[in-house]
Amino acid sequence: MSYSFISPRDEKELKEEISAPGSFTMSGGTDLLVKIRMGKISPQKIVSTSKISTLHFIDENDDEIVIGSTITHAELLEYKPLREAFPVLFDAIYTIGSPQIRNRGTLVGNVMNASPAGDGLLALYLLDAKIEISNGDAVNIDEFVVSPGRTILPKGEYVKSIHIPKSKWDHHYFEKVGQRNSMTISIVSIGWLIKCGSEAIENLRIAFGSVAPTILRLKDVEKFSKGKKIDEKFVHVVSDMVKERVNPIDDVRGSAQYRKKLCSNLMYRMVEEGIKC
Amino acid sequence: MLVRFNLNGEEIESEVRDDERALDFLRRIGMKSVKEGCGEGECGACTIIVNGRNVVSCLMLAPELDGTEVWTTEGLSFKNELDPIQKAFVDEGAIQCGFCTPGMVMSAKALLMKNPQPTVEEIKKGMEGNLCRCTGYFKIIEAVKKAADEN
Amino acid sequence: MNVREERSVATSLSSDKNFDVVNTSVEKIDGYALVKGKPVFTDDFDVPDSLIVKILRSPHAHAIVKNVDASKALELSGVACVLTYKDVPRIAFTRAGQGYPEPSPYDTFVLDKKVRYVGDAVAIVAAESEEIARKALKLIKVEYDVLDNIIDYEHAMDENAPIIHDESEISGAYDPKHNIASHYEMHFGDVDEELSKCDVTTEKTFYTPNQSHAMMEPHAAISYFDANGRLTIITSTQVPYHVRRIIKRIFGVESRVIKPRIGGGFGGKQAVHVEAYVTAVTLKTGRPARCIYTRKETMTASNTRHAMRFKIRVGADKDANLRVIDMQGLSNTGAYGEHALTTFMVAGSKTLPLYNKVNAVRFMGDIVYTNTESAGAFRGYGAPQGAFALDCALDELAHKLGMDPVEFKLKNSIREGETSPVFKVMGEGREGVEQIVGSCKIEECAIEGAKLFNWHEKRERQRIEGTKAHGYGVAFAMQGSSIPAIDMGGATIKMNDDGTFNLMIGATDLGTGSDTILAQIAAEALHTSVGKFVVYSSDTDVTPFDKGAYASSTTYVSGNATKRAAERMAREILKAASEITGESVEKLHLENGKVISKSGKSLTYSEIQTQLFYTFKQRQLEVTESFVSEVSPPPYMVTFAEIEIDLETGKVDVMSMLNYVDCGTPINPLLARGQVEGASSQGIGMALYEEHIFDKNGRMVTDDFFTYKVPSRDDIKKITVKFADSYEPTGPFGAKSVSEIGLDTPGPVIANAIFDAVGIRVNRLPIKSEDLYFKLNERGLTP
Amino acid sequence: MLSIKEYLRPDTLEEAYDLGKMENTLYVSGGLMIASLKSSRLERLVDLKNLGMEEIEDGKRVKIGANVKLSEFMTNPLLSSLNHGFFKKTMKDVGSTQIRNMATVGGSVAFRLGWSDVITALMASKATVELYEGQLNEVSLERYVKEKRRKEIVTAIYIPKNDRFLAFEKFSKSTFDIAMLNVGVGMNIRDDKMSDVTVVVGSRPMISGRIVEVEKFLNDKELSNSIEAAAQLMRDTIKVGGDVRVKAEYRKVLSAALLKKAMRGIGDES
Amino acid sequence: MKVEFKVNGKMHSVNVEPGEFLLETLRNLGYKSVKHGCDTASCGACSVQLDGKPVLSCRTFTATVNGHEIKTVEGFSKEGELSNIQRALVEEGAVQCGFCIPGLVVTADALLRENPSPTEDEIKGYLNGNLCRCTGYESQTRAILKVAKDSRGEKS
Repeated sequence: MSYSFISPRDEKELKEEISAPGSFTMSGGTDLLVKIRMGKISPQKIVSTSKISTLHFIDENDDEIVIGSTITHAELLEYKPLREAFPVLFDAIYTIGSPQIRNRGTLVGNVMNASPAGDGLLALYLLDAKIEISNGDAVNIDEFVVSPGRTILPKGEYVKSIHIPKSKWDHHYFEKVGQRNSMTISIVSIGWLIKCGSEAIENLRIAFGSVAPTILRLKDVEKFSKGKKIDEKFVHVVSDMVKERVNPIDDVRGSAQYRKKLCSNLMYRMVEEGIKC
Repeated sequence: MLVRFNLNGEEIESEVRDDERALDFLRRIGMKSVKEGCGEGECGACTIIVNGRNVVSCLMLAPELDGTEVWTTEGLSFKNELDPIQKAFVDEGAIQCGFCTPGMVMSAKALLMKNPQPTVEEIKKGMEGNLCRCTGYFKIIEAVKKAADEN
Repeated sequence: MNVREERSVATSLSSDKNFDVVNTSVEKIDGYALVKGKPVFTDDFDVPDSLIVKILRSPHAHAIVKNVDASKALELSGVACVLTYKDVPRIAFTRAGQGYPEPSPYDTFVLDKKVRYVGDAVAIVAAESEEIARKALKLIKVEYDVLDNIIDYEHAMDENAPIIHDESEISGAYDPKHNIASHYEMHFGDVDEELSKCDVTTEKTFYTPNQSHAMMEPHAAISYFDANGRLTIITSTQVPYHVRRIIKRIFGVESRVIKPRIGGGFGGKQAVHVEAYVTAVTLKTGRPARCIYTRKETMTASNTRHAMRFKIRVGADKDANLRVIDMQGLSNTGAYGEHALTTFMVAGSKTLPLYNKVNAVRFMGDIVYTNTESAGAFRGYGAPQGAFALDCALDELAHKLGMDPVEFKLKNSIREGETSPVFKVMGEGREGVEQIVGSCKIEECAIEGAKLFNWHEKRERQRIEGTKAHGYGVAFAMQGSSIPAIDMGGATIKMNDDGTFNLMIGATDLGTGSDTILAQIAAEALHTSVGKFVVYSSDTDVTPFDKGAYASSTTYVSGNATKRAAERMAREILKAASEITGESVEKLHLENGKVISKSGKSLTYSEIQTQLFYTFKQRQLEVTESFVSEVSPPPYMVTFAEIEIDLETGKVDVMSMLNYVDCGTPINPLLARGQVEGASSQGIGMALYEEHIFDKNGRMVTDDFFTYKVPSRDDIKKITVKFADSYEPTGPFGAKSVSEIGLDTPGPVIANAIFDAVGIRVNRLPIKSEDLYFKLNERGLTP
Repeated sequence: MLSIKEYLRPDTLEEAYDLGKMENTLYVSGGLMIASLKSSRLERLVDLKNLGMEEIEDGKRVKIGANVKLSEFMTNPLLSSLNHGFFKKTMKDVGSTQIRNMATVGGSVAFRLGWSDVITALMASKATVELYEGQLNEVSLERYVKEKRRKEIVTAIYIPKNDRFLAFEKFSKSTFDIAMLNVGVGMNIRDDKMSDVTVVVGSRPMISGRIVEVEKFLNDKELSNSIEAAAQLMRDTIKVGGDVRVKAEYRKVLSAALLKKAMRGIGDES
Repeated sequence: MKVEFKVNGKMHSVNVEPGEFLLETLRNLGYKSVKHGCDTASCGACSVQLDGKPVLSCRTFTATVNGHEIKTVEGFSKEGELSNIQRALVEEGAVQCGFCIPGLVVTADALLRENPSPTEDEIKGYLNGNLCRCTGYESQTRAILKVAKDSRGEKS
């Protein structure tokens, strides 16, 4: 476990450093260092982005909020416009780790980690976020993340920022089911966004964490829901749909069967939350 | 590599290894209040305050300390005079074995710096990254509350 | 086999006493650590984050500190604090570590606005490093109002002499306005009348110098708040409990005092020296503070022996009966009255009872302040000073009577079963105690010693041959064993299930080997071996109280306390064994680490304690006992010496010295012998080499080992030690003290031998070859 | 620790000499004396150790490199046998084992200490000093200690190889002490008749020097019957001073006494 | 300045001040057996062996030991086992306070290597620079004589 550490001052230098073989980019380090410790990766070089001022920003305009790659969870939580624009993202981040982790970890780190259980990631799926890559590409989040721990980020490139388009929603929901309240990785997480029409759902987005190799957006459920009224019957139907579509595995945190049951049960939160749509 | 930073109010300049954790380095230079409990950011015993925020020093590399302002529990008390948080921990019986206490104190300190009058819920949330196996947390919450009340 | 348990052949068993462990030369229990150079001394302890403490010292012998400007020093990066008299409590105290209430005057402050000798403390500097601290010292500007001084103690009481202690807070001093720290007088009988009736008298004035202890380890202390905020002081001290008490008096703070191994003390560490300075810094900064004196500080700013002058008059009748002793003394206590009265009294109380057949005795004098380094306790504690005058005077009297001095001194000296009124009249700082001498083998010492030394044969020899003269001298001495009715020692013994015992003692081993001999005493009483004892000494928070290492008391007082504790432990073991086995205590006895019953059963100590821990009437066997003596049984010693004088230069060499000692049972003959050899060597130093020279401003010129010559290996020719077959009934297994007495005789025995060689009565120590040469020259004895 | 700025270890004599010319600079050979200097002005030490100067060369005279340790006088077969074993015997009285293992012959000479035993003994043997002052020069030890020079580097000592008898006497308070006075005597002696006499007295407290009057008096006389008169002459003519350790008058006594001892020693030996 | 040297067989590479003495360096490195007893090269408590010869570490510039070998008393005994001279010193009661002992051990060891059968006078002469204030030297001399005798096979 011996590696060198470098903290470039600008993006040019960053780019040079990360193209070297064996180099790993670190933003918060909260996951990377654990992985090194567990022997999952053996970097020759760690390149920290933390001192690059051009990556440390949050921009807001009428259409979107752009989050620079070194912005920590804690900074996001303290950024009022984010809470107003994307409460579901706020709620998701709020459950991440602990103050200590949130003070170090970044949303981009969460994306790069590409964990099926990524709480922030789930919110980004719901919000149709785009990842801006250093080569100029902007990629939808669900295309950016490929599988656990893997993204399409080309070698030698880095994530500059996350773009989250603004959109209006009447209801938002995030919940993670874990073994305990704090410092936990979800057994299953769920999030949705609902826009109500006059009598029925105008638009719905729904996503689950920890039930598939990546965050799972259930687009057909979303389509199905359009124009439906939220009531017991509706929930009964979609919970069955959900059960069929999620594809969890057995692991130390929970069995596949349990997870499936959880997912369908969590749909009843829509009724419990008293959403009238 | 050489790092320069402010530790407990004093400018420090020291040679560190690239792959040394901040936890190991701080202990090496005598900050024994910084405890290793788990080594993976789970327990918070190694909590320190960096630039006003509490972080776990086990998930931070020593070179990253460069240019920062760091506080450990050693920096909180002068002579035998305790910081109000430390005093509250003692008064409220929030210390049993004491191993988690330095990390607890630093998290409480960071919390109160940001939020001088936290609610009980906010205290719980603020302290959620610090495990304690002895107390059941009640006295710790009370201690932080007391320190906040005396602020 | 454990080497520590090896029995030495060099033992001299008392005929009627059958010892197993006592009276054998077991190896010193700390010997291995010391010979390996393990980090066991104060300076070897690294306390992280320590500030380095240095003391700014006065360049003037007597001055008012008008102003201390430390601003420049404080600007220096790394300087934590500079303390002056304004920053420390103004509490008068005495540095002397003695019993309480202290007989020494309260005339000292941690820092004062007046300095009273060159080296007196002016400011305390604490910095991050030694180098910064030294730089800071140089940056402190002190304005002094220089006063007239007194360097020569014979002028301390002159009219118009400057007053050294004019502060209002002083207490306990006799007449400070006349620079008299203390005064003492006693007499019985009428000395003038007795003198007038004597057929032979002699009168002479004798001087002894202010010798330096020159222990190899300089003074050192480290203080810090422990994790719980308790002030902890690691210090090279002989008196941890007195240090704790005095620190509390000065600063009002409770503390724990830990004594690690001590690199020699000889009385020099029977006082608070460094402890107050580090404490002041730790209290001020909250940080650990360490102060290691330089050799120069150890020489100039700690303690010396009290220089004394005695005008002595002695007289005898024509039958060689000594009838009268009159000693009028003057003692130099230096700038502060540490041990002022007590050392002076010991000059009488530990010499006069030796000649108990006199009709009249007077002992009186003043102890005066001067602007020199404070005197203090030093091995012998006044007795060497008194003995030099008394023994030399008696030697001269014997000469006048035409009598062999061995015969004359022996004829008039005390015997077993006798007493001396002096015992009762003179104690230490107050009245003494009556005592009948329970053991005194001075006859064996003198008669057998003379044989061994070939005294009579040697006295027949030609004294002057060519450029060399040879002389043969004898000196008699006594000392005491503890300060009776004042000093207490304690011992705690705890039995463990692995068969070991913890022996916890406040007694302070400063190289003497007391940890070892106390373990021997405990092992003897508990019928086991020294190797079974794990000894802890001394830690005021852990070990029971003990007065400390001084006054020849450890073997006797702490030894008796240990013996009592061990004997009680033995009873506890028997009781427990009786409960376990169901056999009555009367049928059980201890043998070789076991309880053995008459029925043949046996239980080891380990088995007993294991049962007591886990299965049977559960408890740990632990006892604490203490001891305070009602008497102070004197050891006795007769020393014979052969000296050679180079008539061309006046140089004196001690060719051989025989010490015949009655110290009761030597608990450890090898270590006891080491005590006598070491004391003799220090006495030779005092007699021949060790001299302090002051310049006219009172600065000590001989402030290092380069200029202050303690004897080196080649200077010590031959020292032989013999122990008399003696048993002190009140001592632990018959023991008395042995540590100090060896220093009482070298001065007089060398002076007496010089007289024997060339007929010149030297009356001043050290004997300088220069002075002796010119005396020889006057008498036409130089070639 | 000495607060100095630089410790330099030059490899050549020229380099060392150039460095030595800098302000507040001293040469180090054994280092014993330097360490006790308390000068706050000292900034730089120039170590002469890398310059070699450790040779002991036999010839008409014996060359002893300046960096040769005093202990070599006791162990080196050549040095310890010179002048009937004189140096072996004498060096026993100088310092201690440790000090002799550290002190160099060059340093002992270059420091020109008043109480130097080494200078007295070497002077009695009529040693000369080789110096580097931009070039190599050689002067007698007597002249060397008298003359003020600056920044010279002592490179070697030459001891003439001859059959002279030498004796050294030192008087000190204790055995591990500097001399109150020391005396070195050297001479040729044949049938009790003395010639080529050197008489050196050091630690007066002034530095060692020859006592020419006594030397003149002794030349061509018989040793056994000249001792007393020489001693008397010594006492009468020698210039001594007093200091805190000893008065001038006693130094005179010592000069006579030590001369007698030295002469008796030579008498016994020859 | 950087200096490299061996202590008891272990290589050390340290940065030292130009005016630093070996005594300070060794104690900083943890060789606490090396004692500071005086400031005047008078007591011998700081003696160490430099390339086998006893010298005073208080007067040796650390800069000069570059490439040399030092031995302190820490290098004399394995755990639980003493060298002959150490054993003899304990057996003869030559260790009182013990402060001078480390310096004495390294010096006596050198003596016995140079001269395995020293006389009493030779011992005194060789060790004259090692002051001891406790023992009066007699026991220390006895210990060295004993080692010499034992090494000649004359068991005492």
